[in-house]
Amino acid sequence: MDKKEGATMKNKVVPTIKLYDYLLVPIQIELDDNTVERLQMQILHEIHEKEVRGIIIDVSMVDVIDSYISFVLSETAGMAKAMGCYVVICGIQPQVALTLSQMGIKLKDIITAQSLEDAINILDKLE
Amino acid sequence: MDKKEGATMKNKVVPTIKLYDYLLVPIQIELDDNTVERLQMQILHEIHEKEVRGIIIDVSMVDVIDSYISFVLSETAGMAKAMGCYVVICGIQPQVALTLSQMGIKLKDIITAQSLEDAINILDKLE
Amino acid sequence: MNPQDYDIVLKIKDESDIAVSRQMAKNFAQKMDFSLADVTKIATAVSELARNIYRYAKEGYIYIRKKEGGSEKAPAIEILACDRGPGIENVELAISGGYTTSERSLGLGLAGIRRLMDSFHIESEVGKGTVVIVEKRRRVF
Amino acid sequence: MNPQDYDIVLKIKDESDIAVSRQMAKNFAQKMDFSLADVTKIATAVSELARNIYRYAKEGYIYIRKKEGGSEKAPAIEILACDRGPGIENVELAISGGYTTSERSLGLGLAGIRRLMDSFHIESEVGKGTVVIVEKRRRVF
Ligand SMILES: Nc1ncnc2c1ncn2[C@@H]1O[C@H](COP(=O)(O)OP(=O)(O)O)[C@@H](O)[C@H]1O
Ligand SMILES: Nc1ncnc2c1ncn2[C@@H]1O[C@H](COP(=O)(O)OP(=O)(O)O)[C@@H](O)[C@H]1O
Repeated sequence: MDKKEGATMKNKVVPTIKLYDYLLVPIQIELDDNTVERLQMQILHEIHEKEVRGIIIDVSMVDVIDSYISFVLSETAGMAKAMGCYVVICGIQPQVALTLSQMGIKLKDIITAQSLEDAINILDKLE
Repeated sequence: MDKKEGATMKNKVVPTIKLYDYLLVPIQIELDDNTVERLQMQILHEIHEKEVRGIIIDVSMVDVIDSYISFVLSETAGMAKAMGCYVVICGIQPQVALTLSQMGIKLKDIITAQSLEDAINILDKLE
Repeated sequence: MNPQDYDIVLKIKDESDIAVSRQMAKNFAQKMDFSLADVTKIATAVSELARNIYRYAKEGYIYIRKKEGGSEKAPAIEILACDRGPGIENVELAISGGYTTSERSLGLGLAGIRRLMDSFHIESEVGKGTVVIVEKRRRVF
Repeated sequence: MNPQDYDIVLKIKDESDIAVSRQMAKNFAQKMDFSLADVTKIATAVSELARNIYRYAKEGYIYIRKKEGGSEKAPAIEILACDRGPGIENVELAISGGYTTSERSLGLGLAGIRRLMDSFHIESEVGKGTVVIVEKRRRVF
């Protein structure tokens, strides 16, 4: 990573879409460790700045979620929850879900939804 | 900064001290932009992991606080507040306080205390 | 062990090498005709191995090769991760799952790899380094 | 402008250069016998100038010199920040305070510098770059 990139957090790691009170985060890039950490920071900043009440992380394009990515996603969700914001993950590929469960990894603090619509429905009910 | 350093957030930017439910963060290093950003992340992680109810940032060793450092400190306090944790800053040097006020900078969301004892007293009353 | 016996040799030194090795393993497993589920498991295992090298040993290597299964059997993928890092004091504990020396980690890497792969072999000596060898056989359709 | 006329020339290119320039300015102002309050103001102003260069122009220079005040007057410190970056479209707005094009910023840098220093001069042309010259006189005791 170029030093300038991470520097002032001006550049977002992932472009996000505001949807009602929710923030949609479609992950379309490789989640290397640094990226997932910067994504965490970005999500927390956006919750704070935009007064987001729910985050929907769309991981349908992500083909590997390993233990550290899982850890950071869960941690982000835990921190978001403490900030009054629920995190829903949607579109998790079946083989990724299988791999995680076989490894004994649970996405703590994260709500799992099949689709984007489901995610929105779940968040609507949580309000 | 060495790439490895920022990498896994394993290494803390600043060593912290847990004091009752509070976390004491004595800043004894130069606050360059990257450091202050990593400090923000560290503080948020520690609030989340250690269930901290108050943060005391001791800036008595810090001789320059400019607009971006101020911004990040305030932002951290705002995010901490959203996580149910108050942030008190203590030991701000008089000439630093003077410079900030002359620049028109307010440390939004941050409670200012003279000393560490004052900071603890303020936090105790806020509970 | 002879590096020339392997199809892929990956040096792990930078954090970005973790993601690179993951993708290389994925591509290699895909070319070997593993099922999508197994490709994902293999890529995930390599990701864990690479991160452990980067995190605990600072640098090391990952070797990947195809092992022919003989006349009747399907081939297998072998992954070897080695480093000259600090080694693991208590290997039993490290692979049992839930044990970690990292502050922000689940401690489910090694235990997870073991569950994802068909065979799992680890050798580690404090002060010398660590070698992990895993295999996954392609299913016969 | 001749670089040789200045006591310190700082190239701003990396983020860490912001903190370095801040410390250099602090030391120089201290050696010039500025009061602690003024040393802090000068260092803070340089920090803002350096960050603007790094942020908006990617790279540039900061020049610092002592200006003798003549027989009766105390000397002054002059700081010149210049870059060949994108320039500022509306300088009036940029120095008015509270205006920023950064997502995570207060927009109080230029306005703040102006208040901290005795004189403030800015020239900027879109597509060409930006020059900021500020001065602070040492108080006569
Ligand atoms: N290559 C290695 N060199 C030294 N120690 C290692 C290595 N790999 C794993 N370990 C040790 O084993 C522990 C468990 O590893 P692992 O199951 O991958 O989980 P995690 O990396 O999340 O802690 C680590 O915390 C570390 O102490
Ligand atoms: N060197 C520069 N080159 C181009 N634009 C600049 C420069 N310095 C300042 N600016 C512009 O002026 C605005 C105000 O700057 P400033 O008062 O320092 O606040 P901030 O940097 O917090 O936005 C910036 O947001 C930017 O658009």
